[in-house]
Amino acid sequence: MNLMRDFSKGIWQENAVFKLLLGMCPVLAVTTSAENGLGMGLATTFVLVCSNIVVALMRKVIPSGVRIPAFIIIIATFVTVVQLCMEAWVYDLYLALGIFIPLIVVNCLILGRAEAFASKNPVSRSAADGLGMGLGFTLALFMLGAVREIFGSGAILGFDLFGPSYQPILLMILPPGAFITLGLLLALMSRMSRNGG
Amino acid sequence: MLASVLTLGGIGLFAAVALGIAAKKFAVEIDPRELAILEVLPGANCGACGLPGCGGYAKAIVDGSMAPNLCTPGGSETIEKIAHIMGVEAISADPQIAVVCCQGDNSKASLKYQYLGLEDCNAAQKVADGPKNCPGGCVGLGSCVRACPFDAIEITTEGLAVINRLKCTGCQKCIATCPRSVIKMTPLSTTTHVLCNSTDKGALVRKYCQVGCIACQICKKNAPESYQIEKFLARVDYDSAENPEAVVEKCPTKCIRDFSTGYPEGSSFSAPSPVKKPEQVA
Amino acid sequence: MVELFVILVSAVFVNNFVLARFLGICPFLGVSKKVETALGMGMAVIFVMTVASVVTWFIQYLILIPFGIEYLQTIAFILVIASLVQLVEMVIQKTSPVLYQSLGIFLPLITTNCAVLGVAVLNIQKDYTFLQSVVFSLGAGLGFTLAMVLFAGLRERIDLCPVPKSFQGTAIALVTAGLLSLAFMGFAGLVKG
Amino acid sequence: MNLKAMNLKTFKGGLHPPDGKEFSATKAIEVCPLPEEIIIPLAQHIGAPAEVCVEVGAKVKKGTLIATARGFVSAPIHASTSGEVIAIEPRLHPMGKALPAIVIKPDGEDAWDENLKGANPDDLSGDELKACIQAAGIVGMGGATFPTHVKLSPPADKQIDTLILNGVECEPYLTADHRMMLEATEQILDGIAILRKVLGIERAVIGIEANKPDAIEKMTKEAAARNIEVQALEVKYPQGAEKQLIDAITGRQVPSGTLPMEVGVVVQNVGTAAAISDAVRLGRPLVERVVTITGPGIKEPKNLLVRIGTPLQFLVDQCEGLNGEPAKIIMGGPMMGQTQLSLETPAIRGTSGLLIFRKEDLPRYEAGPCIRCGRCIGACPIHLQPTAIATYARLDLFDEAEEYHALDCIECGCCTYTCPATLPLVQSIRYAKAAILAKKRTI
Amino acid sequence: MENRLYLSSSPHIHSGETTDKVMRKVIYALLPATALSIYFFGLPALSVLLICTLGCMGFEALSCKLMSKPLALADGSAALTGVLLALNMPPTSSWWLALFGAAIAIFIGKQVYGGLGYNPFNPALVARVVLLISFPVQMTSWTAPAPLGSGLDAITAATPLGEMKTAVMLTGKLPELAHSGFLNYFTGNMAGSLGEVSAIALLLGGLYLLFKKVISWHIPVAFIGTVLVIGAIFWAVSPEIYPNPLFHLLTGGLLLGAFFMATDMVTSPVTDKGMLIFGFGCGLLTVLIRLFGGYPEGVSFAILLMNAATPLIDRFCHPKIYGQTEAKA
Amino acid sequence: MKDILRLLLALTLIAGIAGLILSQVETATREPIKEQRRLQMLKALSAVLPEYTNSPDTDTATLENGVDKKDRPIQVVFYRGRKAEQLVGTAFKVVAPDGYSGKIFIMVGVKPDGQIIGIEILTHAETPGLGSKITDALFKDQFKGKDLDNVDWRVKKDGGEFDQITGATISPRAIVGAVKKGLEFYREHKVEILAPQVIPAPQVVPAPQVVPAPKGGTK
Ligand SMILES: Cc1cc2nc3c(=O)[nH]c(=O)nc-3n(C[C@H](O)[C@H](O)[C@H](O)COP(=O)(O)O)c2cc1C
Ligand SMILES: Cc1cc2nc3c(=O)[nH]c(=O)nc-3n(C[C@H](O)[C@H](O)[C@H](O)COP(=O)(O)O)c2cc1C
Ligand SMILES: Cc1cc2nc3c(=O)[nH]c(=O)nc-3n(C[C@H](O)[C@H](O)[C@H](O)COP(=O)(O)O)c2cc1C
Ligand SMILES: Cc1cc2nc3c(=O)[nH]c(=O)nc-3n(C[C@H](O)[C@H](O)[C@H](O)CO)c2cc1C
Ligand code: SF4
Ligand code: SF4
Ligand code: SF4
Ligand code: SF4
Ligand code: FES
Repeated sequence: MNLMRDFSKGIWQENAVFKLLLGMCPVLAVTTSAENGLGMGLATTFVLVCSNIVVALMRKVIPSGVRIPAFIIIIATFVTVVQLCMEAWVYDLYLALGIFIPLIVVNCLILGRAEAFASKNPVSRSAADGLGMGLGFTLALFMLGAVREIFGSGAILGFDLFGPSYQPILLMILPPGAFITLGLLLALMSRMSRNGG
Repeated sequence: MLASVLTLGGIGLFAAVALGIAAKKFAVEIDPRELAILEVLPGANCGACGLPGCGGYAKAIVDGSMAPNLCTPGGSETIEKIAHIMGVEAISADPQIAVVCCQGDNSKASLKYQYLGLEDCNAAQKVADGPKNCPGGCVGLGSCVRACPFDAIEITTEGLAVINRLKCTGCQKCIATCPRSVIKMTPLSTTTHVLCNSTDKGALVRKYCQVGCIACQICKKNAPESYQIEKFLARVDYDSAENPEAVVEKCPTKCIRDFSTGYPEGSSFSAPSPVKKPEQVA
Repeated sequence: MVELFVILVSAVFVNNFVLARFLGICPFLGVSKKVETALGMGMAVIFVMTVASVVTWFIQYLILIPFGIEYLQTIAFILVIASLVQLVEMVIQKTSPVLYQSLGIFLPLITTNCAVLGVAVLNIQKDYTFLQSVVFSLGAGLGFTLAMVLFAGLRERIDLCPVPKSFQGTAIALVTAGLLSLAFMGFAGLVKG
Repeated sequence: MNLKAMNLKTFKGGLHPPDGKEFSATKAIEVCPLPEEIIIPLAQHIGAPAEVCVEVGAKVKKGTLIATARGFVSAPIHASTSGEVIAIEPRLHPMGKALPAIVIKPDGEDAWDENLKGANPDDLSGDELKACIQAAGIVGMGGATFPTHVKLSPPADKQIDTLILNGVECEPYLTADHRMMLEATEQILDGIAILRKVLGIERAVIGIEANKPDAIEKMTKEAAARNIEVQALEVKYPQGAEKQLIDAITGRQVPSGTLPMEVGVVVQNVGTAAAISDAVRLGRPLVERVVTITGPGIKEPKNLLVRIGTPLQFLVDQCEGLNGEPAKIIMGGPMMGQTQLSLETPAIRGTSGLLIFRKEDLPRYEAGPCIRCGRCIGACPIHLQPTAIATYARLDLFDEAEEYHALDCIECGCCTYTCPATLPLVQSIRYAKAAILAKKRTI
Repeated sequence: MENRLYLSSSPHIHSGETTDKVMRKVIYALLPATALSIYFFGLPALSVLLICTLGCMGFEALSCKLMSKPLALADGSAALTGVLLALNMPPTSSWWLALFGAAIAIFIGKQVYGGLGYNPFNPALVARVVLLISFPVQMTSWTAPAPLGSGLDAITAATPLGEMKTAVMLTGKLPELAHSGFLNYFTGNMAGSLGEVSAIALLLGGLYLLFKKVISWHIPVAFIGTVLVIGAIFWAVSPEIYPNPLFHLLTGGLLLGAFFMATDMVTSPVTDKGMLIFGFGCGLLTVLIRLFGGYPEGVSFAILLMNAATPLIDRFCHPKIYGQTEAKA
Repeated sequence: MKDILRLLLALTLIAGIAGLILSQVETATREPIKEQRRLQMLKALSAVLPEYTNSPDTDTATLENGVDKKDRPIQVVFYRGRKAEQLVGTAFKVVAPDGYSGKIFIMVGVKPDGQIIGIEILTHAETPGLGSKITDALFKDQFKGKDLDNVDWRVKKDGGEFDQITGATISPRAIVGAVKKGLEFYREHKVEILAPQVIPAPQVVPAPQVVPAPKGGTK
């Protein structure tokens, strides 16, 4: 029961992007397409789950004075693992995500969860929390990527949607489009949640 | 492999040395609550609270300049813990809430003049002591609405301030701003109040307001324990054991209202479920 | 000389770190409610970025490459930056309480700021010489500060506006950031970077 | 007279509303007859209200002292006609509430108190002259009704070098000062001489707006002999406001939060000067003043010499009555005047005009959002940013409002007048000022 | 009679110059330019004008409804935004482009901030730049003028600024047109967006606004002056690559921008000093973008960038308050 | 003191362990990564070369073409495709420095006589949806079969024969110019380029240019 709650809260209630506004750089930068968003989200989720587990495992061992640097090392290790693995096996995505893969290290979401949750909770709950948060993050990235891709290139996951006569709104896949789209999405959600109660 | 272990180990060592010294240097005197809060904060230094770092936020909570619920990454748990550390203000057994003691809206109380200008009770009060003939009545321009941090007050369609009994927290901000002192603090457990604020004589009150207290003494006669008349105005004695509700129907001008049966007309608030008395709870 | 100038202009305007590259968005959104704070944060970032890029440049070329362990770049850089920031914080606190008041409070936030790590990584990726790295990180910091301060000014103004309920808070801030970034697109092609 | 040649001086900011003076500018001052009842409020000046010194039933003459000054910053009050005190009770005051007043039933003789004796100012010392002024209850007739003797007693460390006579009358519609300058030129100049003697200075300048060329001409002619300068000023509101007038004439700026004496200047209204002359030469206290009764709601606008305490309704009756149904009764001018609850209120010492608007004369606009046009900033004679102060005031951000110098606002109303969004700017600023001052007091 | 009396605090009169009258005057001032653009570009121009104006008004009404605010059409600002947006579009813009622009201007440019008076960026320019970036092909397809009744067909053509940019990029030299044809630029006989073509019509409108005191001289003078001065400096240094300052003045959107768009009071500083800085910034950025940037025309971006700086300018440019400095001494 | 020692130890240990783990992962991924990079290169090569049987990424010739701004010689690597020992084509990289937003890297494949087999865009930062159309087959295919003499090497807008992209003439212009220059270099140095492999090909696999994603659009 508890595990389920730890897991599910990250998906929506405490969604990292829509509710907590954490880790915004990759959110805005890589969501030019749904696929990129998905890839980045999953990479982050992986790091988040792994680091949560390890931090939870070691929470009794790490002296609190070096807590933060220790967490950073743990996170950075997993990031590097992800980086190397992506380069080895999903090279195209690796190229598309570019500099934002190493930057997962500084994604406030991961360090935040390590500190706020994993360092105080047992492994299973931390893993559930990480998974939930990560999937929520992924969901948000995917949604944002999908919206931007649909309007900005008239396609979704590479499939053409509207045919050649559609004029894609280039702005959507350019930097201003990222900010504006996320802003509009947030407003939409706030309106929905207000109407919904 | 060796190189990698050594390099990282070396950097780790360096970092630890740096931090060790930092730990020593940080032995500055800090409010223990600040440290405790820092402990429960996520430490992500993300800036979500609006301050650049968790440390600054902890300090701000302790010195009271910021609310304890601004740390979004920490979530509700963190907020609870902070509240715990800060020691929640002792909540009295029967909290007080604010009530607008006036029912003389534009349909029931007469105007001295038509007010033009800034939509604000305090500003209107400066023009010939306010547009209402009644010197104590609600001006209805909503200074209190703007002052209430909890969105608990509305102005009815007929121009009268009404306070939502479910939303009011008793912070008294409205009382501080009302130029006519027509808002009063009352115990949450009692729903019956005299909604008049005029200390004029009955005859005069009758001239300008249909729902004003005319000091006819009927309430006092029917429930002597509950009601006093002071300066031509009835007052509920909330400490008495008697039921003040009984008189509501008897008041000739209907200036006594039992909120459990509804709010003044023109209000969008719905009647809250009757509030139980503290002793009934026990 | 011209090349350095191009790097600088490009980093400040054309490829502004925040508005075009999306680095350092969290502090950009978080610490931009007041112009003074934004300025303080910007100054701190400029300082840390420059110092960090100097140190990481040496780490890359004196340690990682000679030992053939470039893959440790991420972890080494972030560790160094994190401890460096703390060290700087200490030193400042010790030596200049005044400076600490204006800069020090921002330092913890900078550790987890993508922009600092980003500039270090980009320096290496773009194969910049030492001098170029310094100029690039200076430009990046300046660009960050410029964006922050403009944005903070706008937000102070928006604070006084009757923004529709759904848009209040972050939504309107993001839309505004978008429009700011839109305006910055005017710099496109100003220098080829 | 060639206005171009007059070297018009002015200040920066301000504006020129249509002045509506044509209705009454050519009407000579008429003496207002005696009303049924005279209501003399005790609070008619800045400072402590006067203290009653007669009883109900007492017979008084015109000029008899009926209330004494309570303290230095206060002024005595005298009966404005002969008759009987029939009541001392709260009556509707121009402020909009009932305040203590002495009610006199005139006996119709309007006889001056025989004890009042005039003197030749040349025979009196400065201090004796000042005592005369104080005893006569002279207060500023420019509207603020500040006791004149206080103004004439600067602390020893303040060196006064210039006396400025305010003949600007920049408020639209009002023509009382204009008529005074034409019809009481001699008294005004005599008053100036007395003031100079009291202050012990030589330089005196009369400032007059260029839309009163006849007054400028007459004053210039008469003043030259007495070594008094006349300065024509650009037609602009609020040219008559003390600080703006000083700026225009001397080029000095009164530091924020201080009084004109800080820059060595004393400003007096021309009406005040005339009253001083009467007080000294004839020994007559301040019991009547010139009031302009005007506005589209009045059938026959006039300038009347009115006894203090005459009900407004009576003044209206002297002007052939109302022209349609009144919607706004304004005591004073349209920019600074105070709206009245009823025509029952009496004219008091500060009543320079009675202005009546009908509904169709009132501007009624829905206030829109500020479009940041900057007009209010351009119009503000103090160079404030009314839009910013008002915005902060609306949001109850008083610290910010104070930072934008809300307290320096002279409440001239130029900002509100000019705002295309028809925002109540000065109203908001007043609100902020009150809040800031309240906060200061509690700290 | 008691209750019919009005009481209020002073002042009791008003100038009568209200927001809607201000907006209406700006629309009047734009009439010559609009008329000329219809003359030069014919019916397509008229339809772009109508779609933008009606579109903006429609979206304004819609958003008022969505937010349950009172209808704000009467203030005329939406219509003005529509007209100005149309004047910033190519004459042949298709209907959906114009409509999309109107939606962006009103929703993203204005109403998300709370409507008239609150938007930090010029709504019409936000829309124009969004369109330019989103649909660069459509937004840079110009036609040569085919005056009404001349029987000419609309043929595609480049704007003088566009041609200049291309030529300089290609050959490193200015094209022929940068040295001649100034009379055509003056009357508006050149390719370009609806409203930027005729210098004389814009000047006429601008002077009307100045004369009517709707705008003050500070922004237009600082803006145009800066462009002329900096343009002249570059021109003096090497007249082969940098055009005559007159060319800067008469082609592109400089006059439209300086008189009608940079002067939008909502999005520009409120103080005189601030306006001078604002105008100077606009001018500087315009020249830099025109001469060195990726876009042939820089006026829109320059104004938007200075819009972004406006809160800061306002913050640091206060008028000198009467009696304030002495008080400190 | 003990505290500090504990800190030292913990952090050093954690960092050391991290180093250990990473070195293992690195070892495990070293080969696949190399392979990926090579594949990437081969993919580009096979797009511009006819069928070959050797591995062109090792059968190379390297020439110097001037120096860069840092005075380092610019090395141009020519990848030679052979079928049954017979040279069928040569591929080399050209750079168009004057793209709309920065450099465009292009792989060009030519038959031994200098006729283009095909071109491939390696990296670019042109505007998505506009300049980025240079990666469309429609655009790239028009280079097939062209050589220095059989076509006017300009875009149509400038009087040549290459189609530009509507609304984005600059990018095609840059590419046409760069490819033309490449062909000229090839013609001048044909002998050296086609000379049998003497020097063992330096293993300069160009590090993949990582382009920030929003501008990249490299797919
Ligand atoms: C509280 C107060 C104190 C004043 N004290 C002095 C004073 O000591 N000396 C003086 O010459 N004027 C004094 N004044 C008068 C002012 O200078 C000024 O003449 C008066 O407020 C009327 O100005 P106004 O009609 O422009 O508003 C005082 C005014 C006020 C309100
Ligand atoms: C906005 C404003 C306008 C004023 N206009 C006049 C005026 O037209 N004539 C005048 O005598 N006083 C005017 N005053 C009052 C003067 O500032 C000043 O109080 C007066 O001249 C002092 O003279 P007194 O004490 O003799 O009245 C105005 C004040 C303000 C604040
Ligand atoms: C937002 C934007 C992006 C552009 N990107 C490119 C580009 O990537 N490549 C390009 O050649 N032209 C690009 N252009 C267009 C150029 O500015 C220039 O107008 C065009 O290349 C001229 O070619 P044309 O003659 O086909 O119109 C862009 C224009 C805009 C407005
Ligand atoms: C002189 C003047 C210039 C204006 N310029 C513009 C403009 O360029 N673009 C626009 O959308 N609205 C303009 N407006 C209208 C109005 O101010 C604008 O819609 C507001 O920005 C909306 O809040 C202008 C208004 C005036 C009075
Ligand atoms: S209760 Fe007081 S503040 Fe509220 S509307 Fe009534 S008079 Fe105004
Ligand atoms: S201001 Fe405070 S006391 Fe008044 S209604 Fe609101 S919550 Fe209640
Ligand atoms: S009322 Fe105050 S703010 Fe307004 S113009 Fe006058 S002095 Fe300035
Ligand atoms: S005059 Fe009115 S609309 Fe103009 S800036 Fe001032 S407050 Fe705003
Ligand atoms: S994710 Fe970049 S600063 Fe937070």
